[in-house]
Amino acid sequence: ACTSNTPAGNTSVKANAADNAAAGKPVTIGFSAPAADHGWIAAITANAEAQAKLYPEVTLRKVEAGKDAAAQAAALDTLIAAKPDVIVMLPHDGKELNSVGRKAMAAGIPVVNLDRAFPEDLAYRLQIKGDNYGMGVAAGQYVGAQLKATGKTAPVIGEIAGMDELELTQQRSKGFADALATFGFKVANRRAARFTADSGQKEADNLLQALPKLDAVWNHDDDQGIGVLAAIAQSGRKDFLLVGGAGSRKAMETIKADNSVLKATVTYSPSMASSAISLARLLAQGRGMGDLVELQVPKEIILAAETVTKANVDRYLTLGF
Amino acid sequence: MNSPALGATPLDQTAVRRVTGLTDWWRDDRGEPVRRNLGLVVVLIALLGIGAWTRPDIFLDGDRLGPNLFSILKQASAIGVVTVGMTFVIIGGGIDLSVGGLIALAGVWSTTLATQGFGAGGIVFTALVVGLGAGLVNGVLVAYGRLVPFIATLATFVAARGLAARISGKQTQTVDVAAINDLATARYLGIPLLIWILAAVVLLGWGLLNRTTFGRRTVALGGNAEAARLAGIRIRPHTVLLYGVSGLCCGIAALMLTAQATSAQAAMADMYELDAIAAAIIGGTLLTGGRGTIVGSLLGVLVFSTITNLFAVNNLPTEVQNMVKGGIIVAAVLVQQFPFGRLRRRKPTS
Amino acid sequence: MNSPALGATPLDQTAVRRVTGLTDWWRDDRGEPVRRNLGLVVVLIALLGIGAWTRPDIFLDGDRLGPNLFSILKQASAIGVVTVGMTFVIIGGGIDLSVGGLIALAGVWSTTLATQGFGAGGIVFTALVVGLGAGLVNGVLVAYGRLVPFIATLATFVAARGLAARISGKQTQTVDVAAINDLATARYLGIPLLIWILAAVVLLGWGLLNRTTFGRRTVALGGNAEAARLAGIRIRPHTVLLYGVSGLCCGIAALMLTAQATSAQAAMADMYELDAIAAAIIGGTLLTGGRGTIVGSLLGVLVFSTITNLFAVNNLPTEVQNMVKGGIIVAAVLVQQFPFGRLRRRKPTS
Amino acid sequence: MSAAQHGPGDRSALPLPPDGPGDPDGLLLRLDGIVKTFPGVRALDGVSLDVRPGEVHCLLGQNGAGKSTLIKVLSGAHRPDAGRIEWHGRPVTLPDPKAATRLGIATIYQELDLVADLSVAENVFLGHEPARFGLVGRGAMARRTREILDRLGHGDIPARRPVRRLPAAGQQIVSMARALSHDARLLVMDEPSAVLAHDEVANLFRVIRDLTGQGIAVVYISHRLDEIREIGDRVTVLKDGRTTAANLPARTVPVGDLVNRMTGRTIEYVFPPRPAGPPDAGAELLEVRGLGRAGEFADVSLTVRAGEIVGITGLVGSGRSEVLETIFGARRADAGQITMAGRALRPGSVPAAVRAGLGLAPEERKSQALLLSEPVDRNMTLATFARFASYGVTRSGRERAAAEAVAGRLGLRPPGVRRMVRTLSGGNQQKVVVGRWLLGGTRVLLLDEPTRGVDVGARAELYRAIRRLADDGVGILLVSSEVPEVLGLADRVLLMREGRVVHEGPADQLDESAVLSLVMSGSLHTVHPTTERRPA
Ligand SMILES: Nc1ncnc2c1ncn2[C@@H]1O[C@H](COP(=O)(O)OP(=O)(O)OP(=O)(O)O)[C@@H](O)[C@H]1O
Ligand SMILES: Nc1ncnc2c1ncn2[C@@H]1O[C@H](COP(=O)(O)OP(=O)(O)OP(=O)(O)O)[C@@H](O)[C@H]1O
Ligand SMILES: O[C@@H]1[C@@H](O)[C@H](O)OC[C@H]1O
Ligand SMILES: [Mg+2]
Ligand SMILES: [Mg+2]
Repeated sequence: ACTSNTPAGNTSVKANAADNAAAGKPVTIGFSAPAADHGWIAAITANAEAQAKLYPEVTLRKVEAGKDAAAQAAALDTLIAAKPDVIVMLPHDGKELNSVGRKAMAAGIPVVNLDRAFPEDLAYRLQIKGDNYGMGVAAGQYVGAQLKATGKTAPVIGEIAGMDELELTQQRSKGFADALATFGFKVANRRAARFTADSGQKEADNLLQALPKLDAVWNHDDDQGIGVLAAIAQSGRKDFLLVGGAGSRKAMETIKADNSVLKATVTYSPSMASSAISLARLLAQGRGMGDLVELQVPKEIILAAETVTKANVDRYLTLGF
Repeated sequence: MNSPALGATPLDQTAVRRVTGLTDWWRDDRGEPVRRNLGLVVVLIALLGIGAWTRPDIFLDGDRLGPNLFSILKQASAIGVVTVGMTFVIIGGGIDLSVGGLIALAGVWSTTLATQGFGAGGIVFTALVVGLGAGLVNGVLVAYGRLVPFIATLATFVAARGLAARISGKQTQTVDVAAINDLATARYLGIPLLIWILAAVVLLGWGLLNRTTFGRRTVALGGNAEAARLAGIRIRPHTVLLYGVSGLCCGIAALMLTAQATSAQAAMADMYELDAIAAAIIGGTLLTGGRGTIVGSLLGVLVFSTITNLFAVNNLPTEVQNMVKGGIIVAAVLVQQFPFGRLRRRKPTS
Repeated sequence: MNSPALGATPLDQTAVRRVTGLTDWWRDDRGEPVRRNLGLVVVLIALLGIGAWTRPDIFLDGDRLGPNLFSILKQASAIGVVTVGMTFVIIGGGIDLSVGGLIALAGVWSTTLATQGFGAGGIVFTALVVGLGAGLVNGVLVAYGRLVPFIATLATFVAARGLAARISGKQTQTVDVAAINDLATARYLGIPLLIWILAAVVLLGWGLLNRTTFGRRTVALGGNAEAARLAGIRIRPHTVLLYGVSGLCCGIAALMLTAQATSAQAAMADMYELDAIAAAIIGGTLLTGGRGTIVGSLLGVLVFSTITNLFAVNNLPTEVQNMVKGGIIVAAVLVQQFPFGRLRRRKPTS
Repeated sequence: MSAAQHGPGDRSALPLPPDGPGDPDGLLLRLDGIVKTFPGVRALDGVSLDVRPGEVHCLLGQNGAGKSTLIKVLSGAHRPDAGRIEWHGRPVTLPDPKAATRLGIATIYQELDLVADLSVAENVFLGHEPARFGLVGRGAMARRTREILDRLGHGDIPARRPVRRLPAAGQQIVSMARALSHDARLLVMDEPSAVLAHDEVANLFRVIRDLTGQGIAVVYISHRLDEIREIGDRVTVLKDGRTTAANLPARTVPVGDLVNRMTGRTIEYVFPPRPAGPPDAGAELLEVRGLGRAGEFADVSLTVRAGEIVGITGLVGSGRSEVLETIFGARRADAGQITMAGRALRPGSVPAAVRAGLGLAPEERKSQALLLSEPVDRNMTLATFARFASYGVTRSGRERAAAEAVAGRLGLRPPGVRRMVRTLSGGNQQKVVVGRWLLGGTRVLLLDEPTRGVDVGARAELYRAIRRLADDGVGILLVSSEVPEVLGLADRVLLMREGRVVHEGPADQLDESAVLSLVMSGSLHTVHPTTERRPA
């Protein structure tokens, strides 16, 4: 500690945020995300491009990730060879592409990793994740609270997950189950769809057959939710409540309209891509985040999964994809 | 008679007809498709039995059984239509790997905002035309480009999915034309329209295959292309038409799926090629062509969608589903073979 | 003029050999596989040409061309190994839809914490044994269960993926055994180990098919199973072995993929069945069996991975990639046929 | 069912219009300078042929001479590279089969070209089904099919049965019916009698006479010279793709003359001399006791000694092939036992039989014996390549040499053994099937219709080869529908009827008529529902 008696001396505070908007040195950002097979991924790429356009000094080099981890790895190899100032990527699978992350870092290119986590710290400079477990928790808490409120003691709860082979799907389901458990509730039937509307419709239809009586359903992904809602409408059943996931604009509009069983959705916003681009820019320019005291961008950011309901939907509409 | 009988002997015609006529017919080749199909019927009944045993509350309760059966049939409807088309192609000696892509293309193309502007008519028209058109492209590539069907249709498959993604901008296109979405809910005589459509396509397919020159020539083409050629059948145009039929079925299926999901997207109808081929083959269609039945294909589809339903109502986890599914498929085929196994002197590699 | 080719006396026999021998061989069917393969070589060169033209900075710059070619070959390595096995099965008159599932099963099983405990040896051993074992199961189902190969291997496919998911608890299992991960980086004589492995498998496969009784039996089996049977070939055991070979290749491929991804999971090797079959067929293997070459299959694999690489370095949007890919596949096959197309009077349905 | 009755469907019964205008010499068809080359082969090298209305014009030539190619040109299946075709004196082109049919040319091809899974009727009318708006008139089709089958003396073949269920001979009848279903002026028959036994041939000839009586011309191909004498009017001889003699009088021209023009040599049916010494000299190799299979044959007992040729003949469908296939383990016997050199054979196992030294040249070359897209040598060594190999590594060089030797002996043409079997003529394919078992290592050889479609010269050679094998101590069991062949070649003869052996005795104590009366008395009444006979 310093011996001076002036109080504020050794506390690090920062009055006015440094203006991150001010243009800095030109930056090339390499970007790679899996081929969009559904809305959410499409939104990731779209957001990244849009955000990059906001900065005149930023040029975005997009490399297509191809159909699987191997293809993406190869694509990233060529990207690394081109030596951009920073790389933003959403890996097919965090564990499978971990080594590529390390490679880039070793080549002196800071890596910003999105959504699907790398196991090793050495593989990234900054990691921005949605909170998959938290997403499930949020859904579970909302459902639990609602059903408790209506005095249900042993409610019948269904779940329509996303692609079952993705780890994030497992994390989401775990969060959901754990949260429900705190109410003494459990999932009666869980179907896994494939993030597409037609698979959502099919699995929802199956679920409705399996559970003649139903109190609540959580659907992991609003894109496949289009099909889920369709199936429910077609069955003519209204006797339960539906919670969505990820937070698409369409879902939010439906919640706002409040004319269906869909009462809420828990966010897992592709806006993380926009943030990733702006932070990547700062990283490349060696600048910190305006409102943080630190001189550098932090190492990890986990977005909170928020629960969007009719009450707060207006604030979130803009984030909907 | 002055010469040895080469088809059947007097004995065979009279006494045998009367005495062993049935068993005879039964054991001989004319009985064969029926035998296979009966095998599948048995399998179906067994599956429903499992349902009744595991979920009596659904399978033994009239009010619930009905809806559940309907949902099995509705889920079988789109893939069923595709399988009918696939059956024609395979019997004709080809294969169509492009169906999933064609459905996506037809579905997406017919639900762009522009198309939706023309209303239900425009959507239906577009879906059918796109499906048929793409199917004909397959046919031309195979018949005139001399491409192996497997490769030709694989190529159109990737191309079609790509084009679909391009058109939709990778977005899920929701349908706002009520008339279309209603297809999924409408009923006639209490039976869902989707099921009627399936029934109609199966019936037409059956007639086309068994009662028309087109159908009989399709069997000839797949059974012995050289014989067909020497009989003056114009193989190439016929081949083009075969793939056209399959494409048209994809167009119809696209509409059925779009209506159910009230939306279309480039990734829709995932794995349909595999499901359709598998259903046809389990239904007794010979992958090498020249042999197959529409009814068998239908039964094949029903077996698969019943299995899915059983898994759902019993809440099996995905991975267990798969493990069990593998077993059931094997069992199903064995059941088909069992009673007559001895008679079917078929080379192991067939 | 007097046609020597029909001459009977030994004298003009030799004359024929000398005069028409080569062109004859070249033009008639025996030359066909070689012609096809040459066609594919042309296609490959053309693709590299496109590379040089679109990305001279990579394809014309020695320092970067090398690594890029290596990355093409490395990507071809695992699927290449699988395709060799697939080629045997198809030539033998069968088909193996299970490869993707078998790879996943072998990959996951060999990378459980338990197995990793036994170190590199344990992992390699497990992968190979699991692959081989599962392959033999396929063979038994086909040869003795009399299941159509398409159905039998489809069943094991879903079952294997399910079991893999079960074992891995749907987690991606990371590998901490350095020796394994090193497989992906190790080099001999400057050439990546993965490429050596591919080369070795291709060489062995070629020898097995063309220089051993096993290979001859395989061709006979696929060409005319009944004739093979009446020639005293024990077709069932042989069928079992065929699928065993394919399974073993899957085990090897599983190791190669695991090393590259430093991890294994139930969903790995997605679509490998389709890629392998497509590569084999584009390489000239007859889907109906009895004909095919290992070299052709290898070339088929290389064509596909080169295409992928071109897309990557030019970073075309995926949907465009697919659209173009479809076109390239068609073009590739047409190129193969072009120079001699007139001669190949092959029934459109073949 | 006499040839007299003609139903309404039988339009070929209507009187012919007078020969078309502009053909002075009353020719129906004239071919001139027809050339057709295949990769590496000049199949037709300037062939000429003219056919008069109402005649039976026989085409004669060695295997590979070009007969089938010629008729494929005639039927629009092959396009000639050069040459002129005149129909009723007018030049025509035949771009495709339809064109030929439209002119009134109908063809029975050498290789059965039927669709296994279509019914008899559907095969007969394939391509010209009676239909309204694409809907097949099944009733009419079945009716007209029955009418045609009746004319062929086979009203017993059910019109709705899949042809797969018919025996080879039955299928041959169906392809004849198909040819008759067209309103033909010219009927081309490529070795129709090859799969027919004696009585069936008589039947065929009745039909042919009936047709020619109506002014319909017939081009008839066969390797059986006696047939040509019996049914033919004029003969044209092909050799190496060229016409070496045209329009010879079929009944009077000396046989030696024909053979000479075909082969350039002067052999006839010459059966190699039987060895002196008592026939039962050799040791018993194959012994069959009370062999039987439900519905096919019963209580068949026979022995084959080393160096002995045992012949079996009988009507089509008398069960001969079944017997051979059962001895060979390709079918499992219901009764009886089989021993090789005193050791019992494992029933129903071909590998066991092969290991014990048995070999079978099956009846249907395409479906049972050949790898059509593999070269000749690979086909010849199909049963023996393992023996050439060492430690599982094949020795292609040696195999080829061995194959070339056999090919030379059987006069395969073209002689090269690297040629794909598919491109060989029918008879040459048959040589490959038999040749496979001449490579040695076989102790008892089962031959089922070994000379089917093989030309006179090659036949003699084949007979000699078989006898040579016997002299080397191999036992031979020979099934043939050609009685003279059995009588001439075999030491001992078994006659089968309706799946039973009705006579056994030394060949030299039988003559053809005796055999026929033994075999024909009563006719075949067996159905074998389980045997699938796929069309070649
Ligand atoms: N598709 C083909 N490709 C190559 N060569 C062929 C083809 N068809 C026939 N040939 C050759 O043409 C020649 C004539 O064959 P063709 O079948 O006409 O003989 P053939 O007189 O009918 O003999 P057989 O009496 O054995 O039937 C033979 O050398 C044969 O190998
Ligand atoms: N008249 C018939 N009715 C029904 N099936 C028959 C008849 N004739 C023959 N077959 C079938 O065709 C086969 C021909 O009989 P098989 O070949 O065994 O006797 P074969 O004496 O060898 O006659 P082929 O000379 O035709 O071989 C029989 O096995 C049977 O399946
Ligand atoms: O693809 C996934 C998306 O669909 C889901 O909703 O959120 C996580 C993403 O990885
Ligand atoms: Mg011929
Ligand atoms: Mg026979």
